[in-house]
Amino acid sequence: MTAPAILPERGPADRLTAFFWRRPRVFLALLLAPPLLWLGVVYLGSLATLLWQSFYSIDEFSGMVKEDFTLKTYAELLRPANFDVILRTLLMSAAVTLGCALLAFPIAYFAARFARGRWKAVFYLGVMLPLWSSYLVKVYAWKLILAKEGIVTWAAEATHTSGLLNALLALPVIGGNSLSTSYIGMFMVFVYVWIPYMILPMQAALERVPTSMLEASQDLGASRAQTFRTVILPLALPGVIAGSIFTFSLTMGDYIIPQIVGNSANFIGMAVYQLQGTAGNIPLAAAFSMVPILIMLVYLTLAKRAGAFDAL
Amino acid sequence: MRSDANPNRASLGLKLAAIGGLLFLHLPILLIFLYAFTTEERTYAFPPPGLTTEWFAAAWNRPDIWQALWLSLKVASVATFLAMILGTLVSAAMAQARFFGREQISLLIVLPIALPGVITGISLRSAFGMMDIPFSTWTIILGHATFCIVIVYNNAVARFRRLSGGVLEASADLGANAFQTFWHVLLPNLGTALLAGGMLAFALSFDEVIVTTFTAGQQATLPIWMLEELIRPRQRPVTNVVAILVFLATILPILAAYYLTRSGSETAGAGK
Amino acid sequence: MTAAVEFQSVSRHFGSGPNAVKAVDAVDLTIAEGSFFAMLGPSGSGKTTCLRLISGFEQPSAGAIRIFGQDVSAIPPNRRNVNTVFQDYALFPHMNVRDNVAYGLMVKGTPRALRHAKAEEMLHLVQLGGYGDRKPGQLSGGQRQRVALARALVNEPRVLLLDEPLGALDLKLREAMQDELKSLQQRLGITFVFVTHDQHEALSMADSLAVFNQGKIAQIGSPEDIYAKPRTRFVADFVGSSNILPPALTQALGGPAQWASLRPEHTRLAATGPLTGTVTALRYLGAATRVVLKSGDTEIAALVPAGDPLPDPGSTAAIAFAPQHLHLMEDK
Amino acid sequence: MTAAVEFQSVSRHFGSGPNAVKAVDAVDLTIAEGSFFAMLGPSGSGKTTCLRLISGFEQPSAGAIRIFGQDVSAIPPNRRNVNTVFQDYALFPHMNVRDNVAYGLMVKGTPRALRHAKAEEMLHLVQLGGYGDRKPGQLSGGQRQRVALARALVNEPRVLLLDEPLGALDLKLREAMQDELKSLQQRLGITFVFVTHDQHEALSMADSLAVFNQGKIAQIGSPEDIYAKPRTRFVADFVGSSNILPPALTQALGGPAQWASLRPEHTRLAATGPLTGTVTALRYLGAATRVVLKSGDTEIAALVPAGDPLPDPGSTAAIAFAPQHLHLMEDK
Amino acid sequence: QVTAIGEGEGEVSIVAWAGYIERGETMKEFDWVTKFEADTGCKVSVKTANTSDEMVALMNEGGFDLVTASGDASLRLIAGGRVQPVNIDLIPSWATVDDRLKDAPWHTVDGVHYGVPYMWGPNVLMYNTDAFKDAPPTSWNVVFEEMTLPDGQSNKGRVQAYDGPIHIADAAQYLMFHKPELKITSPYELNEEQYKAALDLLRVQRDLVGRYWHDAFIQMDDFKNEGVVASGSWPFQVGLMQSEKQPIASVIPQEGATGWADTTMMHVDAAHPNCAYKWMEHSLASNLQSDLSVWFGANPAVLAACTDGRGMQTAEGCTANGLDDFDKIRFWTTPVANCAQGEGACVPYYRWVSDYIGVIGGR
Ligand SMILES: Nc1ncnc2c1ncn2[C@@H]1O[C@H](COP(=O)(O)OP(=O)(O)OP(=O)(O)O)[C@@H](O)[C@H]1O
Ligand SMILES: Nc1ncnc2c1ncn2[C@@H]1O[C@H](COP(=O)(O)OP(=O)(O)OP(=O)(O)O)[C@@H](O)[C@H]1O
Ligand SMILES: [Mg+2]
Ligand SMILES: [Mg+2]
Repeated sequence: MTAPAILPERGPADRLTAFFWRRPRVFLALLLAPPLLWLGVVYLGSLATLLWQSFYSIDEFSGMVKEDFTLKTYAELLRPANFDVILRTLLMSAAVTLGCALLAFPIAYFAARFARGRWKAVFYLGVMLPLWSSYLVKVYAWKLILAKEGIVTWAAEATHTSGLLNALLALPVIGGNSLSTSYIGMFMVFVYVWIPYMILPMQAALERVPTSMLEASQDLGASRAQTFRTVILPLALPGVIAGSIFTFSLTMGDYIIPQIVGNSANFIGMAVYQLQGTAGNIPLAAAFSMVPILIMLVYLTLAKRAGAFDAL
Repeated sequence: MRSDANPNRASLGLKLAAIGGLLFLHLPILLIFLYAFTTEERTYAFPPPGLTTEWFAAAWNRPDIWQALWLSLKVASVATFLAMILGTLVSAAMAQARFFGREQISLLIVLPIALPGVITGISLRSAFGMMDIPFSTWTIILGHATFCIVIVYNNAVARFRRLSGGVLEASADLGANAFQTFWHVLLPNLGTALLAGGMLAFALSFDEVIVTTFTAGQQATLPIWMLEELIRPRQRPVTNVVAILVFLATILPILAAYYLTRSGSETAGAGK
Repeated sequence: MTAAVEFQSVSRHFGSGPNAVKAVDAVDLTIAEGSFFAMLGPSGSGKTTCLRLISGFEQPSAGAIRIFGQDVSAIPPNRRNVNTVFQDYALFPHMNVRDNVAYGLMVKGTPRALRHAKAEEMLHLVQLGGYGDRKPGQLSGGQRQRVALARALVNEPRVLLLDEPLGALDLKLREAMQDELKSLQQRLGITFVFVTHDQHEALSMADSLAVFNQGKIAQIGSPEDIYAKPRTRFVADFVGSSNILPPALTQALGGPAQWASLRPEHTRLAATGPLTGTVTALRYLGAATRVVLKSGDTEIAALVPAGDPLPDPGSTAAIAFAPQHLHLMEDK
Repeated sequence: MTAAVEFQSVSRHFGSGPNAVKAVDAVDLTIAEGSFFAMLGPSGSGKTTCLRLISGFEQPSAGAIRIFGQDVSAIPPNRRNVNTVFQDYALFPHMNVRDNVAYGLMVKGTPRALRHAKAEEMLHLVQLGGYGDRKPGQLSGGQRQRVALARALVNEPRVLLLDEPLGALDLKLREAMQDELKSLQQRLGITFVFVTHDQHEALSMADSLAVFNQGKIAQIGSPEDIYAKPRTRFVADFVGSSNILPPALTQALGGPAQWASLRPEHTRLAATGPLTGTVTALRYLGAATRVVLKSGDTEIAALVPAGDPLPDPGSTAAIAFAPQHLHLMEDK
Repeated sequence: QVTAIGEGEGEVSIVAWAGYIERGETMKEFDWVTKFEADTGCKVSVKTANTSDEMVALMNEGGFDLVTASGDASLRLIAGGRVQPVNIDLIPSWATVDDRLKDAPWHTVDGVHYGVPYMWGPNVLMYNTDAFKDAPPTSWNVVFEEMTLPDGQSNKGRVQAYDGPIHIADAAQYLMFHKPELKITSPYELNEEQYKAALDLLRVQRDLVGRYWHDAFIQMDDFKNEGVVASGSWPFQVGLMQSEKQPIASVIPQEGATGWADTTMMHVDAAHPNCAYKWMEHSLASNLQSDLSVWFGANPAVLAACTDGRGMQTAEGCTANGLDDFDKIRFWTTPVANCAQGEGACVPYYRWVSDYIGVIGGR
């Protein structure tokens, strides 16, 4: 007895399977509908209300929001003091991103190329544990480290390098009374808390560079430094860009670190937080929010073009 | 041997920089541990005047910690659950086919982590405000699930790619209908990636403070409790005790996630 | 006897408009029941797409496909009693070998004991008895290939599709598996549809052979037919390495003014003959040496069996052949 | 004339203790300058490791390597005038074809205009003139292979190492590239060291050939030597498909009690002969048909040229051969 | 306006300054919530605010019953319609309220009361006694002008200032004393010229200040760990630091001090009006007022609290907290454009806000 060439249909599961087989687009739509509804309605919807609110203005005396359309709030955004805030934030974000990239590279490079077996695990955990340990407590730990009577000062005295520390703090603009009240200190804390976000994609990108590529370069006569510059770096670039999306965006939006470390000068995140919470000036907060949104949209488009999304 | 001679050996400089970098990552964490045992309750004088374990008992006896912990657990579990469903669906769709708008969707998925948390927070809050939605556990979950989706997505989509259409087609070829394929082939293969993604999403939600401050109203999740506590200390070392306990409790899922995704190309935990 | 598989001017186009890819283009095809049918063709010629049309993973843009006489346009893959051995095997990595093989029975609801017994039987058939508890990751390439085969065969399919199943194996293993597959097919009497781009494989295994080119079938017939009587220049060139003679040359050699093919193994070297040239290359092939003569713009290869005297490179030699070996072709 | 490459009992062991892998085990080897040297052997036999020892990516555990007479134990890869064409080509994906080819010159500090000119010249040599602006991702497999070749050749290396450079190409392309490589080598006069596990490739291309087995050289010599006079059972079996006769059978056929090999193409089918058996399989190979006779436990293959009459499967036939083709071997 | 108090709703939520509503968690002795909750069944939840702006924002957002608003917030709340008139007839203890506060302009508009007074006090100059040794500061100049402190080091980087626009008033008050030619009459009513002078002074101060303070506890940390030795502050921090045996003292310098007088006000949409009224009544109990004034180092709204011995406060304590300096303190009020100098003559508050952000940002 030979089996039939076409098997019989057994129940509704088979019928449904056949239905979706005939209409793969319907199936796709079914898959996409819930997440798109969520992200499209909840998330984009919220962003849209925010955009909407940025065209409102606030009554200066009572602090009540006036629900009339106006560009007044945007005009306010461009006032020198606010403009300073934006500029300061962007500079800090860029510096932090650069700092993270420089500091992360050796770690990521070593972990990707040389760490094997046990060391690989050590590096992985070494990056993941700080990443997932409480952000707030880490920031406070840094406050202790950087305070005038904190560990850095203590260590500097113990090692007789106070002069160096004071010279650092005497630098114009970025220096200050102590590390914890200076831009230098803030920069250090930012770099510390965000660096895992740089290491991980960087390491992933570096791991994807085939060994044969490096050997080819050496085979063709390139020294280590030349190989690094002409092969490794360009190939790891998408990873660096992916990482920089995080470090840049996280720095730009953070409001807790500038509150705890630094010299009280405002940052975008802090301004948004205070305008929304302390000052109740939602329109201005919304207008301020548009700055990082625009910057990140441009950034993301460029990053996507550079192939960084595959490295996220 | 000349340093150039063996490309499989790291140079001393690189080794030092890498190890130094790792130490830099861990120094503050050691400090957190140290200060969980200090006898000084109000300030963090360095070095600590003395050591004690009393704060562990003190933490145990603080009902506000338990409340916050419970809320955090609740939020993280539900948010992770939602994110796993949504993230899996979208990764299935994205792995399956090229379709119109695919690029835009991939952009949309990363947006919640690519935009600063403060933006997500304030926009959710203003949306709640506009629609007169009162703050509740659900408003927190809503925010968390939104940025957890991408974590699950990142893990799942990598596995989908590795799973190559092959085994799914093989299953259908051998006579399985869509549900049998899902249950017997897709789920077991996707399982570890989902689990890893889920655990990372959980850990992320559990430590989130930026978005939460906007969506929590008067409720305190564990990180919000910590923020209050760090700024207005009653028993500062208790905060460190809690941080340590959370830290120890997250080591396990992280280790597990590592071993589950080790063979794969997923970058476990990228993205916050 | 109904045909196992029948294509009636089947097309499968991807995309639309001027950029559409005609992966399969108005193909007519009949595969006899119980035959070993091979599809041969260069990369991108539509072989895989044809298989996927049979298994149901692609649907024709036009035309009809019949399996044992029945139109399958509304039948999803899981209801076609056709099984595939995938090129990358596509074994389920999370199941052991036994469960992989028993999968098809499991989804049909066969009780555990019975399906395990059948799986073991199948594993014995492919000489993998005792490997049931291993995971696919613990097997070598050739073993995986056999598991994939067992997994497909346990369902007693009416047609077995094999998409370059030996592509990833190395030469020795490949030859061994060729023998095994061929004898298995003869024993079971199942219709095999076998895709390859290796002409040796296709020639030596198939009962019947289709040569694909750019989504169309260039020639279909027995291996002997196709090797000895290629209908077009493409087939002559692709199957075996033939000397392809332009019309002028054919005429010079005594034929009509038409394209022709002349197999190197049908030529002898001689002191004089209708075609004389300079020896430009000698390539030792073990059993024979391939000698290339150059005469003007034309290069002609002849095969000198091992042991026969070889000309020196640079010397002049002529080629002789029996007139019946000059095979005329269409100009394609 | 100094040898291009010389191994003096070179070993390369990975790991240590009882689990050590002897990837290369006390190998002595001399590669003549200007020759096309092939390394043939099964997977894992140490071919790649040998190449890497020459290029400097591995250091010998014992023994000395000389390149043109100079001991290279202290010379890093980038300072050896030896270039490699990698199996996966290892083209730099972020550079266009021209920059890939010019890479070796760039790191040496050659001015841009000059190195671009040289790169173009090289690209012409490998018939890729005009492809300079493409990225490697936009090329086909064979084109990439040629870029890798050009990239290595532009440095004018004294020795070019090629690690299965044709492994990823399909048959037609592969044969074309074989011809191209061979003629390039003859034109440039550079020493080529070519790794492959395809015996046809090795036999047809090499001037000189080493067969590897488990880290040792099983036989070294000209292709003709190795094909016609395999020294061991391993070589006879691996190079071409030989009938391997155990001592008893050799004796029965009139030889001494020793292992022997008999090539299928050296046998004829006859009505009677020293060895009679049942015809079990016929395999059409195009130019010939391979017939397998079974006599007791022994299987013997004979090759029947196309056109000659074929026996029916199941019938009885005998094999005849000239006594000089019975080749005696060591018992290994 | 509520006309009768009914059953409590079981809870009441209050926006308050740090240290205003204590339930024995910081120090066991200071607890004026637990018993209230037991007596009325109204569970008290407190949201701490750090600045007046934050209070206004919280009240605008809603969800709270009561707020302990300072003078610079209360009028904004009233103008914005965020708080409702309080029926003082329903608050028996109203009679005991200090007469100086009963009709104070920061909670009484057109004779209508919008809350009950809670506490008032000066913004003192807190300093480190080690740094000042035998020469305690007598002028705010230690936080406004660069100088060498008695310990031989400069004050640069060692002083703090309040991180709220209302700090402009402190600068104005300093100028009022040192630059009489500016003719400042009230630090909350500044014309353009006066305002500019105040900002200039604050820009000088910017160079001295490492970090501005807006949270009482962070300020205490900074005095302990960051080497801060002088700052405007509240008696609350002084008292707490002293109780921790820190070398801390405070003065009201010769220029005088700004100060705050806080009022418990009720949200217009308060969800728990009955409990809110019960709390307002409770907040005037003399023992609460007494403990509160000790705890915060300020002056009770009920004079009896200083003397009746039902709480911890004593008459001497009240005097030390400046009970008799009421007239010298310039209480926080919201700057408005229409001031005593004329319609639109003064710089309004919203400009204070943005300009102060600018000053802190170094502009
Ligand atoms: N899903 C698809 N979308 C678009 N084009 C496709 C798709 N599948 C196949 N094609 C195109 O159809 C043509 C035929 O592809 P097919 O895979 O059938 O070739 P093949 O003969 O199997 O080649 P190979 O030997 O390389 O496997 C190719 O040009 C291919 O690019
Ligand atoms: N880095 C290494 N560490 C440990 N063992 C190695 C290493 N490199 C090679 N080997 C082992 O050495 C042996 C020879 O390997 P090699 O790569 O030289 O083989 P091959 O002849 O090139 O094989 P193939 O044809 O598969 O490429 C193998 O058993 C391999 O597993
Ligand atoms: Mg194919
Ligand atoms: Mg190799």
